[in-house]
Amino acid sequence: MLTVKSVHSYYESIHALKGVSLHVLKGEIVTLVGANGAGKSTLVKTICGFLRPSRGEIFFDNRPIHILPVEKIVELGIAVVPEGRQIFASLPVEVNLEMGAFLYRKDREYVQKMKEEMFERFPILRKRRNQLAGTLSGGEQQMLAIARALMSKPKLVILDEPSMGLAPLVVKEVFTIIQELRAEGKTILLIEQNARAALKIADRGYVLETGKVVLEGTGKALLEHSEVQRAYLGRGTPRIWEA
Amino acid sequence: MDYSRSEVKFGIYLVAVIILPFLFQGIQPISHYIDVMIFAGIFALVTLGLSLLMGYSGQISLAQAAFMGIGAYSTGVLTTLYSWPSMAALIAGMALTGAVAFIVGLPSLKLKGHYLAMATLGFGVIVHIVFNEEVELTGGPSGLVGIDTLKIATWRVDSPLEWYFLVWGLVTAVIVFSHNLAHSRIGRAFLAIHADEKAAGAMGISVSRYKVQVFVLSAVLASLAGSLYAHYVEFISPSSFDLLWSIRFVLMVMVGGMNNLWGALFGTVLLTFLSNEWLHVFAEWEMIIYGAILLTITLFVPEGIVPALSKLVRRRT
Amino acid sequence: MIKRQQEQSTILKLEGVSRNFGGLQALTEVSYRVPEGIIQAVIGPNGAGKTTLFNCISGLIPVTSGRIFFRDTRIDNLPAHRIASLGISRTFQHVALFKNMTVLENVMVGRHVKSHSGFMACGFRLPFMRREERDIRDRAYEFLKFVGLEPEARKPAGSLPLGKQKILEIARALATEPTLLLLDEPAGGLNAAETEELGELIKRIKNLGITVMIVEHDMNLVMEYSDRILVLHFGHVLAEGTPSEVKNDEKVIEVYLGTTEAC
Amino acid sequence: GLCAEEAYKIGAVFSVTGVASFLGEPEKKTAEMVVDQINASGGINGHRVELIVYDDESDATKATLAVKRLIKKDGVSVIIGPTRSGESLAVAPIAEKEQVPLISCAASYKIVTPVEERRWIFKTAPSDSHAVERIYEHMKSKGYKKIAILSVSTGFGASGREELLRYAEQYGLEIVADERYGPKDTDLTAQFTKVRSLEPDAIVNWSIGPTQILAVKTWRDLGMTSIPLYQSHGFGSRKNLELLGDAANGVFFPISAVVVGDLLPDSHPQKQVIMDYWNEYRRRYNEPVSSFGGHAWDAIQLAISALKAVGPDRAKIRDYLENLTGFVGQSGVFNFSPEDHNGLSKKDLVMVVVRDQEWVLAE
Amino acid sequence: MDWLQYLFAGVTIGAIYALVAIGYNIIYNVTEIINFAQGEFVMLGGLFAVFYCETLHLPLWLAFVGAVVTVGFIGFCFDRFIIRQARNVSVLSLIIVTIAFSIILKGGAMLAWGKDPYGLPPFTPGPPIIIGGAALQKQSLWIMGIGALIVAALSLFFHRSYYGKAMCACADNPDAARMMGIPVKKMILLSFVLSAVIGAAGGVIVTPLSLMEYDRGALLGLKGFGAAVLGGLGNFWGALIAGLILGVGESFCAGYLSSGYKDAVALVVLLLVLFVRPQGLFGSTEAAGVKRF
Ligand SMILES: Nc1ncnc2c1ncn2[C@@H]1O[C@H](COP(=O)(O)OP(=O)(O)OP(=O)(O)O)[C@@H](O)[C@H]1O
Ligand SMILES: Nc1ncnc2c1ncn2[C@@H]1O[C@H](COP(=O)(O)OP(=O)(O)OP(=O)(O)O)[C@@H](O)[C@H]1O
Ligand SMILES: [Mg+2]
Ligand SMILES: [Mg+2]
Repeated sequence: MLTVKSVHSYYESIHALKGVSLHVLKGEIVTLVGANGAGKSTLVKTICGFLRPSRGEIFFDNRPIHILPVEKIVELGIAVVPEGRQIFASLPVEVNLEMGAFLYRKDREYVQKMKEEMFERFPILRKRRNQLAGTLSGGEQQMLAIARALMSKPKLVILDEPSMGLAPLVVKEVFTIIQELRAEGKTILLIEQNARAALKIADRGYVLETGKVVLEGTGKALLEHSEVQRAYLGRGTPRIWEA
Repeated sequence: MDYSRSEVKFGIYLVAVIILPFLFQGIQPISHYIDVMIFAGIFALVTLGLSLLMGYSGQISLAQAAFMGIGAYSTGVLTTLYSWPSMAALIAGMALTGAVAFIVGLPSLKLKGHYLAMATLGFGVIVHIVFNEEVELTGGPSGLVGIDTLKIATWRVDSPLEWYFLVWGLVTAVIVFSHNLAHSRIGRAFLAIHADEKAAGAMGISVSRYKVQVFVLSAVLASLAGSLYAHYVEFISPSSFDLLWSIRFVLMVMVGGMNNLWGALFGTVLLTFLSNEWLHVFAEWEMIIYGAILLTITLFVPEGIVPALSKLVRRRT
Repeated sequence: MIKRQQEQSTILKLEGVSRNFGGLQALTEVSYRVPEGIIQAVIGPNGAGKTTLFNCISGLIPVTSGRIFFRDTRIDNLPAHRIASLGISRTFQHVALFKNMTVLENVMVGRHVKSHSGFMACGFRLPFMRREERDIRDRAYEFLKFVGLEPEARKPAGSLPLGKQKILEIARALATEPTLLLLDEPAGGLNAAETEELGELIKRIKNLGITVMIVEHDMNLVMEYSDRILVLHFGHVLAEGTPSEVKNDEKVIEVYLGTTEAC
Repeated sequence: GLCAEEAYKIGAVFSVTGVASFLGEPEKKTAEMVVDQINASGGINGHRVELIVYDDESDATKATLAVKRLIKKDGVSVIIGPTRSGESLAVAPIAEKEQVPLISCAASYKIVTPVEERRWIFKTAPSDSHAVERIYEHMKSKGYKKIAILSVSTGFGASGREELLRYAEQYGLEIVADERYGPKDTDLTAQFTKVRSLEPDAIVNWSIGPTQILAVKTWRDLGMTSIPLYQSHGFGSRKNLELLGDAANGVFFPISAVVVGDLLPDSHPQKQVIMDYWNEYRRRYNEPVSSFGGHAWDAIQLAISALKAVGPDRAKIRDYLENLTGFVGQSGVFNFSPEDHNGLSKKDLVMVVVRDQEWVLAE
Repeated sequence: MDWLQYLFAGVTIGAIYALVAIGYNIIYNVTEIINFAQGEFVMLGGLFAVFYCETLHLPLWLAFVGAVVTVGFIGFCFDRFIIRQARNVSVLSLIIVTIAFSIILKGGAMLAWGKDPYGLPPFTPGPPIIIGGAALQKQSLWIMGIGALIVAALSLFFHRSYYGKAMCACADNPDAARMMGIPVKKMILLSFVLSAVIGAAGGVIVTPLSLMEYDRGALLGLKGFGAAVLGGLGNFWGALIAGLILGVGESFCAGYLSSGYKDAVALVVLLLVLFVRPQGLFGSTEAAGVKRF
């Protein structure tokens, strides 16, 4: 579904991605782990068109997308929960959600239905529906960013650290949603600092280090890999809310 | 290392400032450039202050021409109507301008972005109207005549060369002062306020105090420039201190490079020469060409000419 | 760095602190005492009012009613910069660095409250100011070294990856030499290994004699490192106690932690 | 033969752009026309005349620099302009200090007084006081007692207002309203409404540019035509009549003879000079002359006649001008003297009134 | 009934200020830029109408349409060929770009039309209507009517329609907007065309009353900016009400206080309002807290 072929990206003179290749098959959950500054968010920005790769190609549904502008890429069916949330701070929560379904703006009923669905999943958002998104608490904003991305029924969802700032119960909810999405046949690229939980639900995973893929394998294999354990899973105290 | 680079820059500047007037005087077709440079220097006093305000602490002011006008009219009125010595009038003007800036700045600087622009703009227009309407004091729109040249103790600043060195001496002093300020805890506080007022407050920086202080500083510098202007031209009228001039000062700062003192200086000299000298040949087309140059600069070197140039130089070396 | 002697007196006292936003009660009558020298965690569901509480303590927003005492000084009516100079420093949930300044300069700004040169001294580079400036720089380096960001000193703060930006915020807050440090979700954006390093860093900070208040959703960090926990729920105090007490509190499990069964 | 001798240089500073551009534009055109004519007819004693025109953009700083440039870089023998009083006052000290004769085209009497401080400065435009006295004379003859004045807040308006206030008593007039407005104001209803409520015998409006047209429209729209409206001498442009149509009927104003050349009797001393200017200007630019162009004509002709008589020496030109009498120009017959560097009197203005989209001499 | 006369004059001029303010608001809502060329659009609207009507002898309504379309096209070019060329440029730089463009437009108008003022025949000829002893120009009715209509339409569009909300999202966070599939560039283009069109319409309807010449734009732009800020940036009803407050205030001040100080009094009031309500009369406090500009 998504194929990234030896992509290089730069921030002016900083070489942030140094030939990253990976692929995500239809209906898979693929997890990307990596230390701080490894280039995970940079990869997301490159896939959805905010950064032009200086070399390499990206295909989505067999179409080259590294030459398309952001809004065209999104139209193909990719939705993103970006790092730093990027909500519309001066607009009410409800309008933020509506904007998530911009591509379906003609279909009033659909928008209404999806909004209801999101309010069901994140009840706190219903309570705050008329509040300006910029005044939400950090976790509420994160929920809004996730809900907004799901409004457009995308084929591929890219989540950049979705659990950041969320309370344990809500993190659990988010992981449930991710698994439900897969059950619906959607494809997911998940970036998580909470690597253990992320790898556990993943079909496959990649490890990114200073702009390069250094390891790849099934979720389970990576979980058991000693380097991964040492570098990303910590001392191995299991999280209380993890099964 | 960083410091030595700025010392080199300063050295080049100093040599240029000292040599230029003699160069100009020697070459007949540009002998009057010294007069243009005097104006550029006077304006540079305004824009250096504005650069501290805009580039460092991130506040915009469209009232600088008004502050310059308060200085100029203090000098004009006090020396002609009340026969004050020029230095006393100059200092009184600076004090008055500082006080006015303080009173206006306190509530205004709580505003953000366009609202701050509107507030300072509004204040500038009000001052301009007062200059126009208080005919008894200011001479109204016809202006104030009969201002004598500047006298410092027994020195009567008379010849262009004397004016040049007086003005550019002051500019140099202001550059040194501002440069030092910018590279100190206070300069960092300005930058912090610019970047994030909340975080700056949490670091113990009194945001409103510093904003007002730098506003007052820039106003006082503008006032000084105004007094010099009045003495140099020996005539002032409200139209020299209207909104258009405030906008021009902002343009000078932006074109040269906002967060860079050299940028403000360069932008001032460049735009002064462009609009007073070099564009004359285009006659009717002058306005369009001026606009097009501004447009090109802001589009292609939005960070300003000086930062763009120094980036280029750094990449080469 | 200075080591303060440990004592079990109260460093921060909240008395019936409330804060409304329009019709919304973000904090309702919160009363609490924070003993000096401990790591005090504040947890609670999203929107419980934790950040709001920190904002009230640090003076970023005023309280609607109630009183806050820092040692014996009433601080709920003081502006943020006054509170900072009294010795309360903080980090932000959304990183609030001075993005275009370098990492080192960010920390140097933190030294603001500990330096005094005025406009004139700075403008004329008086000898006093030069000495102070050198001192600011040296001390800032020390703090960078303390958190391990020394190699990045010359980079613009905005170009650091998120995790390092969070650490930098801690360094900047430490540079004000606070006696009370408020950390708002410092582990957000850090992976498990990095979070453990952060835990150690917080411990070292505590060992300097600084009281640390920390808002965090990473329960490993909270349970392992904090001495006491305050649980907020819809602006009310839901529970308080030691980690083991809170961990087993029914109400806390229900609204916040969730049960440990599989999902 | 023209190239043989060195050219005589005349400098000019006009407000070709900016708020006063409608004054500076005809001035520049006129000056260029006159110089071309002179050069076509062989120049001055074999010397070509070189005219160097700078635009001050209605801005004092620019005017200052332009004059300095003319003196230092271009080395001109004499300067004509600037267009407006403000700029003229700003550059007068420079010409004085550098000892270069300057013939301003602006109105304010301050430009040439006090004469001791203005030894090198002359001006060709009639002073506002001349126009004011002419209007007041007319009012007095009609027996008006109470008048209202309106003025624009520019140098022109302020200076006119000052004179209106100064001379009122002398002509037995009481000023019941003294209203002002900005040069770019889009609406004068409030000012005229206030004036209407005070029931004056006559109204004087002192402005130039679009506001003088607005004033007439407002006066008519508010039904105030029973109160006679006087305008300043700045009203004398055909464009105003075109824009206003019948609305302007009944408006009085004093004007230089130049604008009403065709109405003058053949015996009028200026008739010939004016008609020559008219014909040439219309041929060249296909538009009617204005009084402002006339000021520039006078200034440039004065400069040329001085160059003709005494050559390019600055001091000699000054002395020549100061003692020149009986010079027939567009604005009147100039009689300069060491005490009077304007050389005109109120008699040089004629009073006209608008009838059927034309102006005619008022009795 | 002088006060009635002042009121008529004030409402008329206030409606013009409001039309200019609305132009600012449209572009501000989509980009956070204050477009200082807005006053120039008004000036061009008037002058192009003069061109079509007087020079080409088209009927007045056709001249109106022609002027509006022409200026709309200028707005289109401004965005397409200038604003869009600016990459990674701060809002402040873009504002400078609009100032530069306004200088060019003004210079161009000067070359094309010269410096004389021009007039247009009123839309409905005939003497003013006399109400209670005060004269009301028929043209004033046109101005008020068109002003109110435009405000109502825009207010509905931006606050009710999906498309309008999406336009606001562009200003708030253009990157996120693109991430939602919103064609940000098209939205910005639309905003420039729309505000040029509205500015031009304002210019055409005011020319019969107060004439138009090449450098009239700046002052109208300034007053319009005042109205936009006073009403709260981005708020259309706010702009209308603030425009009327400024217009009526000026008129009464000129009538009862001092005609010379009328602008100053209006500005002092504006400043005092801002000091008490930093987000303008009708701007929301909350939104001001989260907005950058
Ligand atoms: N805007 C920027 N300008 C310059 N450099 C940047 C910028 N953003 C990121 N970088 C650099 O690019 C590299 C990759 O950063 P990126 O944000 O992709 O990391 P990440 O893996 O997402 O880290 P994190 O876990 O902290 O989110 C880092 O070295 C970072 O310093
Ligand atoms: N300026 C504001 N206007 C209106 N409501 C606000 C404002 N700031 C915060 N709130 C609301 O107050 C509540 C408490 O917010 P706060 O940021 O303190 O939560 P928190 O406990 O820090 O949550 P999180 O864990 O998600 O960061 C939230 O529901 C939020 O929506
Ligand atoms: Mg990242
Ligand atoms: Mg929070």
